[in-house]
Amino acid sequence: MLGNHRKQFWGLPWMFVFAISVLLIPSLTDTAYGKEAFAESVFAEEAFAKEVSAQEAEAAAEGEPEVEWSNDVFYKDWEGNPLKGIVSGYPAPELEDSDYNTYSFAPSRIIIWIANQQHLYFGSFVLAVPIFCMVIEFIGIRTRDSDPVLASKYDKLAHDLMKISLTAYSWTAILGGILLFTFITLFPGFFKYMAGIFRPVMHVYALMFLAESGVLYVYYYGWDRMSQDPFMKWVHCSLSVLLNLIGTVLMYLANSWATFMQAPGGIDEQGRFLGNIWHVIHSTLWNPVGVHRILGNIVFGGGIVGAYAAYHYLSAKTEEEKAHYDWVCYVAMFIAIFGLIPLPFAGYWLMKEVYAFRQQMGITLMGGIMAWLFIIQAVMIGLLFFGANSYLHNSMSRVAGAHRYMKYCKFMVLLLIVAFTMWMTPHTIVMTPAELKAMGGAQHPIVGHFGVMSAKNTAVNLMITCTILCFLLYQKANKKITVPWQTLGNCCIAAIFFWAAVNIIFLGVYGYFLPANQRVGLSVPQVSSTLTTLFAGTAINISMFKDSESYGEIKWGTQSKVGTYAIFMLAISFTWLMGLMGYIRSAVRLFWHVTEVVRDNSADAYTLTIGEAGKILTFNTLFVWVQFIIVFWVGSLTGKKAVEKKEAVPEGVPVPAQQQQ
Amino acid sequence: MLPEQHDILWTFMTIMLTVFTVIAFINVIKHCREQEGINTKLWGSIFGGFVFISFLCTRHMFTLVQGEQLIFIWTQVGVIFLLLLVWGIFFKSAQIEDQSPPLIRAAFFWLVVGLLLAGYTNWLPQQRSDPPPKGGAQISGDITMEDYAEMGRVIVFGAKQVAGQKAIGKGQCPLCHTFDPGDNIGRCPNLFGVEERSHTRVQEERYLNEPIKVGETDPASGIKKYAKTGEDYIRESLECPSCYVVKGYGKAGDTKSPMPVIVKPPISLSPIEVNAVIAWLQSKDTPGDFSKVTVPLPSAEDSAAQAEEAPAEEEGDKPIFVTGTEDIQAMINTLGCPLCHTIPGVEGAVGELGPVLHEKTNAPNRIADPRYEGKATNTKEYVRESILDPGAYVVMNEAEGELFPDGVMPQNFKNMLSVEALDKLVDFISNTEAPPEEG
Amino acid sequence: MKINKKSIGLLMLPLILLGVFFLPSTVFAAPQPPDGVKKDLLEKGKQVYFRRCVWCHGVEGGGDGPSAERLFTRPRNFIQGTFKIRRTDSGELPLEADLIRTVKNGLPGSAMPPWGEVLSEDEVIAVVNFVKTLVQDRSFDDTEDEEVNVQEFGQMPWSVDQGQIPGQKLYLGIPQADIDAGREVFIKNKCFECHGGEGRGDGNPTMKDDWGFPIVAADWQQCWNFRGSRRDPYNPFNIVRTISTGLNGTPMPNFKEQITVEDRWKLAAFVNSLCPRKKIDKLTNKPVTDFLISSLYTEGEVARSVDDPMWDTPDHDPNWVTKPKDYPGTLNRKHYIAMGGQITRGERNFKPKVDNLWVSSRWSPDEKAVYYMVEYHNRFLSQDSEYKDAVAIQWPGKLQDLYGAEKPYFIFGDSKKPVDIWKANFLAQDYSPTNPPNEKGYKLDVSVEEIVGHGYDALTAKETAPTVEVVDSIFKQGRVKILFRRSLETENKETDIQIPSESFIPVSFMQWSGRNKEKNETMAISTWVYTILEPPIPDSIYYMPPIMALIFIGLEGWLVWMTKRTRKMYAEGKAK
Amino acid sequence: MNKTFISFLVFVGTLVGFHMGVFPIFTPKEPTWVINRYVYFLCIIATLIIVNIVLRLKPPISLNALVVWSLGFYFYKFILYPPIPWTLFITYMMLWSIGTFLFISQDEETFREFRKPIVKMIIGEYKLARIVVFAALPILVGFGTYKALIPKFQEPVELRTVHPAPPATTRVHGKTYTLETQKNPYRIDEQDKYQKSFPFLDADKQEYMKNVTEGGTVFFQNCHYCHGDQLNGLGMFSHVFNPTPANFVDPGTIAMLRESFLFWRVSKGGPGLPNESTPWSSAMPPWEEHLTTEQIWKVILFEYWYTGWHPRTFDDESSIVGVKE
Repeated sequence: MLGNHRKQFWGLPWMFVFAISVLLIPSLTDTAYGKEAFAESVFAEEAFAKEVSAQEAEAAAEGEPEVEWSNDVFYKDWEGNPLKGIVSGYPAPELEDSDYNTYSFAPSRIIIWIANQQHLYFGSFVLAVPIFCMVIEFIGIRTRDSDPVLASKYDKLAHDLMKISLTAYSWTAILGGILLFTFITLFPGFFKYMAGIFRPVMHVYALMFLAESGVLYVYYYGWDRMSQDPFMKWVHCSLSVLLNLIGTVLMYLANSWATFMQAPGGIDEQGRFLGNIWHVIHSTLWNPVGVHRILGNIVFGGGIVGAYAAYHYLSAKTEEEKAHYDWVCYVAMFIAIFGLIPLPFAGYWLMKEVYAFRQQMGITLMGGIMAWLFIIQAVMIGLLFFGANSYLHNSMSRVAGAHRYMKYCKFMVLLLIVAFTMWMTPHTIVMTPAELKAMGGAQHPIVGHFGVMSAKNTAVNLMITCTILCFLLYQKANKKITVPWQTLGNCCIAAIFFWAAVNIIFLGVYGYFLPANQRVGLSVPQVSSTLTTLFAGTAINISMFKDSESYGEIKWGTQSKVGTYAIFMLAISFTWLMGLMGYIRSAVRLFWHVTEVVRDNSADAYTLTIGEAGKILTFNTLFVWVQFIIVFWVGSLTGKKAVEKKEAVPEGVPVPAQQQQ
Repeated sequence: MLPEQHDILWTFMTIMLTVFTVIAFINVIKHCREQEGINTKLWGSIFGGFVFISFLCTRHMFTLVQGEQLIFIWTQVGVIFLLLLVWGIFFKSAQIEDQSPPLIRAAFFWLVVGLLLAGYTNWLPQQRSDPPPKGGAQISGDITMEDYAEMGRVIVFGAKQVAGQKAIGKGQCPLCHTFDPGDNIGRCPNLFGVEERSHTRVQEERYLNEPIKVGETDPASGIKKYAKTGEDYIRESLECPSCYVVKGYGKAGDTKSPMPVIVKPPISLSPIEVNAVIAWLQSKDTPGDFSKVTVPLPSAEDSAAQAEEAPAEEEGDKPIFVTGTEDIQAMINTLGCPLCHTIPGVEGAVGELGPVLHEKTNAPNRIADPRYEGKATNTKEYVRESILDPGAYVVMNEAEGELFPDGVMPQNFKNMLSVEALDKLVDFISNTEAPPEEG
Repeated sequence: MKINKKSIGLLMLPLILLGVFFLPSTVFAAPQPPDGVKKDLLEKGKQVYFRRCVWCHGVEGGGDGPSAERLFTRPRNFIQGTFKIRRTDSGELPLEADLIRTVKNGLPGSAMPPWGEVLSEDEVIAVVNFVKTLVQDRSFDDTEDEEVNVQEFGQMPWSVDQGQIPGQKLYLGIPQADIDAGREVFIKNKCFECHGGEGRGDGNPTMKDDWGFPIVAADWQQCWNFRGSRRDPYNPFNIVRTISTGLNGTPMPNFKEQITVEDRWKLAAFVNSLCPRKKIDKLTNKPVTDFLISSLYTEGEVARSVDDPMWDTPDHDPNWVTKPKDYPGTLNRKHYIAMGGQITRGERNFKPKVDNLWVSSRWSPDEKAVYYMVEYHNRFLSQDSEYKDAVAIQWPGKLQDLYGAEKPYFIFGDSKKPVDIWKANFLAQDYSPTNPPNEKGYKLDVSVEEIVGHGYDALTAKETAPTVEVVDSIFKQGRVKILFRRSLETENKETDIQIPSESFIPVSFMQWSGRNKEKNETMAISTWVYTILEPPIPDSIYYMPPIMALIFIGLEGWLVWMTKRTRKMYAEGKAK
Repeated sequence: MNKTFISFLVFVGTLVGFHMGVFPIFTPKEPTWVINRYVYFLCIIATLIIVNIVLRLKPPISLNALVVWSLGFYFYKFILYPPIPWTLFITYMMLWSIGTFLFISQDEETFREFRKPIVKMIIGEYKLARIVVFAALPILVGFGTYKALIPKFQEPVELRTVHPAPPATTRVHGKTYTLETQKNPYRIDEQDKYQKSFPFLDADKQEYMKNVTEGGTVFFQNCHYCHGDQLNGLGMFSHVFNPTPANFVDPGTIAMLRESFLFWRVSKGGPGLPNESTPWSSAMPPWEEHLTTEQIWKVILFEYWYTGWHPRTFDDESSIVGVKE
């Protein structure tokens, strides 16, 4: 029975690994595949453009009214010349004071930021939770034959989450409305311009929203009815896939506004629309931002569900409840951490695209005024890894047999701290002039080396590897391995980790001896080392569990308080970090509404200090969680009834197996 | 954020603290109802009082701004501490053994973590980045000649120069003049090589005597003809176009220039701006070499003195736009119509580059002209069409016996006019007719 | 106590090693041929020379590389074979080891950097040998006409253990009697003729080196600028060596015959005692700049005379060396402000005559005024009223408009952010550089200019009534002291800085040496440092600590109560 | 208890003994492989571990935590050299404290064990300890308050961005340069080929070395006062200025930048910097006032030749070069 669950359960990471690799393919094969595909489309467009220009020349010869052509700001044809398009919009306005409205109590830019961020948080919530539901429901269906009790437990969890999602969905719509009104009222001139360009997208967006609602209602209200029949259950499950698809499309459409503002395409230098809406939508950052957000949403969803479960765990009255919520915590964390691991790589892709778009923008981010925000981001990432590891360590203690591995925990903590110290050392150190003199220059001869990219890559890869190792140990904790090749297997795992670490460190050190442009290339083998430990290590580890014996069961419901608070920590860090990254991405436009096309001429065009931004971020975080609490509370209003009903059922239901572990 | 603005986080905190007092109140009431023998009225009113005080605090918060808010919130935190103390006494006296609910503990944890993060960001050194000044490079030191000539260029062409399009700045020069070798629209002299010409020109016999002599005052601009140097000549040409008229470009036997006086409305360049234009004219043919520029750089006092006179110096960047709320005179002046047209009823509108606007009488004739291919059927439509699409019908210049040049009139009036403004303008122009003595 | 002794013993260890180091010199006291050129190293040496050295010393080694014209002291001309830092007798060629040491350690106070940190040992030896071949007038291989006598300097006769500074020896604690004896030697040998009465090198303004370039005597109060003093600037040995060997090519003779070795050490002790002890930045071999000038809170009136005990400050850095006597009032300190040539804008000054200022400050709330005393060493003042000597304090003009770390441009401000400059121009009365040392010093004719700067070429004198005054000033034995005073607030809020107390105010300094024809932007300048008007010790210091302690005791009680309660609840199963 | 106390004494004794006795020996002027401060630190740790193992002390987790935390403190305070700025110190200590916390809270048992002595102390099982601690803490707090109230000033910290984002274009001597694409016109050949050539000597024979020589001449007439004869930012005037002049030998400066970036920085100097890079205190002259464009490019060429660094290029550029060769 035990082995069976394991198999089912471990399908989950594999699905994730698969999904992530699919998402990562475009970034890894970016140079080869991307360029060709791009070239093809460009060729086609170029041919079209030539044809058109030939027509144009003819027309001109005949004296027909001429069509105005202009150069695209971003898209280039295969020879590197700007793509041409027919001007079909108005030039970007030079905004004046009359194009802005303000409230006296707070700058408009902050108000719109808050409105935007709140909407985004909820957007992430309603996008992430269906992904969760989909995965959990799918697992539930697969488990049904082997363990109906567990299956119903999964199913119930998915249903419960969906219920909350439903409330959150309407909440999101309200916040979206608020955002829209804020935008229109505070930035009418700018909104007019954006609306002029994105006109068709807005309608599609609205229609998609309608479709999303429809599917959502059918999915939720049809839950009980459709779960009667196995076939209908599959249909139901595929509805969830559809739901997620629509949700993703929605998110991508919404992203196109943001990415257009940051790195516009499809318009000319004056900001005139060149007639191709697809160009406007899929400007250069569209894909990386989208991928980054999907992963981020998964992590965020995990954080929310984790915190929700952790809270219920703390307030649980009965042992059963405790065991249940402990288990939910675990599932949520598991999903969140697996989303977290590839997240930095998606981030690298995004940064690469930013650099490719405008080097200045990249430098502003990494070395200019935004650089300190990245230090703060480093702190947050560190908190996430600390939280995740702390949770894992604490979780281990409730697994029988884990004490074999517990003694290694402290070394892993040491490694984490050392790596994190490297990761957090800023390139530009804040110091007094006297300290500067004492140090003999702006670069410290020792810790100064940690300030550059090589060290950072090394550090983050080591941290990830360490977390993976921790996971593997957790998996093994209560297994008595019986396969004949266990020594070999263990050696293999040890070797993989050892060589990965050696490789990562070696490449990190080697990077100092290379010119900067070649150094960038080293991150690829470093990342692949890390991913190897993830894939190969997990694979070997799982295959060793065949016919393994157990040291004992997992004592669900005995999670320590530190572990529980670690989950709170993770949730709040995710939320804060999400806000921070959003702020960085958006603020790097500095005083532009649309980079280098529409200038922000309002009084609020300055970039905030870190401290002011930090306060707003904290506000956003706390505020959104207050709303989440309200949403959960609203969700629990109906839930209570169900529980009461359930209590009436005689205690015939056996305790779920997973709970017994 | 400005110091006089509100800090949202602190306001939020006060609201949350008030919510906390409410939670405490509910908790106390709950206990009172569950347990016998507690003085419900006493405890209820005490905690109700806390709620009330907290609420007052919250209300008060909205009138404060940043620094005060931070101080204020500490006093409120003091109130909360007092509440906690009283709450503890309540539990003790009622002998209730209860732990704080997880919600409170979790919220406390969250608050602390969130505030620590905000604190961390405030612990780092702060730096605010202001946007660079509008329209051009950042000048942190003094203005250089290069910047100054660039300012002149902006006055001529506008800040946004777009290839393949005739960009027109505040000076509106490109309406008539051209600046590249071989490029001539035939209305006004090509200004390529004007720097070289300016030096020789002032020596010319014709300059010294025609149409007026050096030292005499030009009646149109009221300026005494004075040029001795190249710089003087260029400035004089801007301020007193009729002091010297290049052969073939004037009216009345090349004695009267069609060019408007550039220091007067509607263009009204300031002396600094005029100098900037001169600097640009003198340096434009030798990019990067400013040795030929003779105008002095403006000092801070100059611009300060000028700022008092003419507050809006940056207008060069702003696109011209009329909303229709202005009176018709101002509107027409803003749009620059008087530069080219003679419009009865508008003071100073005696331009001769374009047709005289006697549209009440002319328009019907124009529509009836066999050359006319536009869509207008009545005067108003015709006027509207002529404004928005000047090329639809090109009027014959009766005096010269040829068509007025096409393409001189700006094509972009549609971007400069609001709907009301257009209506107003059309109404006005449709009713223009020759003054009585002529008619 | 025990531990202290132990560490003293450890300090002694290097000293003993030092003694051992000098042992060989006593062994090879007899005349010997100069160290010949190692031919096999020449190719390598040439490579190093033409990559590293040629820029200053020139292709032929004539000290005429591209940078030579703009350097004071000029780079060494190798052709005649004169080298300053040796252990051989005056006029003789140096040992190879001397040259190696010079190349490795560089020459403080000049542009010669320490090459030992860049070049390997082999490269240094190679380049030294190559340099030997650049000597044309003499030859290191000439064993017939050339001989070298390696001098012996004896051992430092004192143990020096006072003053502790991490990683740096201060050589304090030489008995006062020996220092006084050294002073006698100083007077007897007329060192003051060149080095001035107080050793600031202000004796003789007309000296020239062997090539006819002007040269000045060393300022003994800035021993970190002594050639050959790198890494150990306070070591009296540097001085003994120079007295013993002289400096070839300069007017500095050797005193090998005139002064016994013992007396040379005593003289060195005297010279050494003049040099203020500061923390020396290892990289640049200069004292570490004080970036904060704290203005001392003074009750009542501040003394308006530079000689007043109120303006006494200890020579040595009070952080490292305990004050030798009690000063009236609270101990003030003088802050070291490094100065460099203004080589940024306009007419640049590559050869500034002054490379540091000492600034001390007091302020009085009763007077509502602040005082800044600026003192600096300048060997000779100007007599030319067109090129007056001057020193200025520069402030941001509009402090209230600055956000965060923002400041005006440090050279006369910029167009947006003006600076407020208090400039004191002065000429000394009855002064001539060739006068004998004057112990009373010279009175100065000071005129104060208040300037608003919007850039180095946009300076305007203020038209408002003068607010800054120089209340006292003196030029004495090569040292200028100027005491500025200004009220904290003035009526002209537009261009005058309004000085708040208890907040950090950027400030920088400028100095013009008239004799060096410095004027306008040709000057020496410091970077922005901060000054702060220190508040008095608040009254709350008497009652706040007990209050905090009481609150904490309350917290402790609460903690005990809470813990007991929780444990009870756990015991009774009411909490989990 | 007894053993715990011994263990505690061993720790304190070792640390004090090492710091007073051994530390000066291990911090000589010239660090060597064996005798340096980091080896010294490892020695302390080794000594502690060995003594504890030999004496079979098995210190409890709370003492371990104390030891771990203080060793971290000791490392950052005394061992790491040159001393790190206090902002960094606080950051590192924060991390180290988090790490210590993770160490003690890795599972519930260790956490409980860690808390046990504290709780016992609070509820009065360890009476003496409670008296000592409860008396000492308020005194410490009072003393801390006293310390905090004494006016004491340190110059404020300043943040400075060393390599700010360059503008898209820059105008030098009337010509506009697009930094994204601008290359050094004098970079006519791969500089590595000239590492064995010499300025002045080969200037007649090789075009490249001629430019390097001219660049070097300009450098040594104008730049070395700050950036130093060794290009390490330690020129004669370097100690005066803050920010200190850039060290070109450091791999973090010109080795990471493109020549066009240098061109911008050299031409526009300190006043051309954005605010985050403190334009008001940079002593870098806007060299366009003193030098010609050609001279600026040659100086840049010289700086790369002299230090041996290669200017940063971009992937596309290098791949194009690769194709050509």
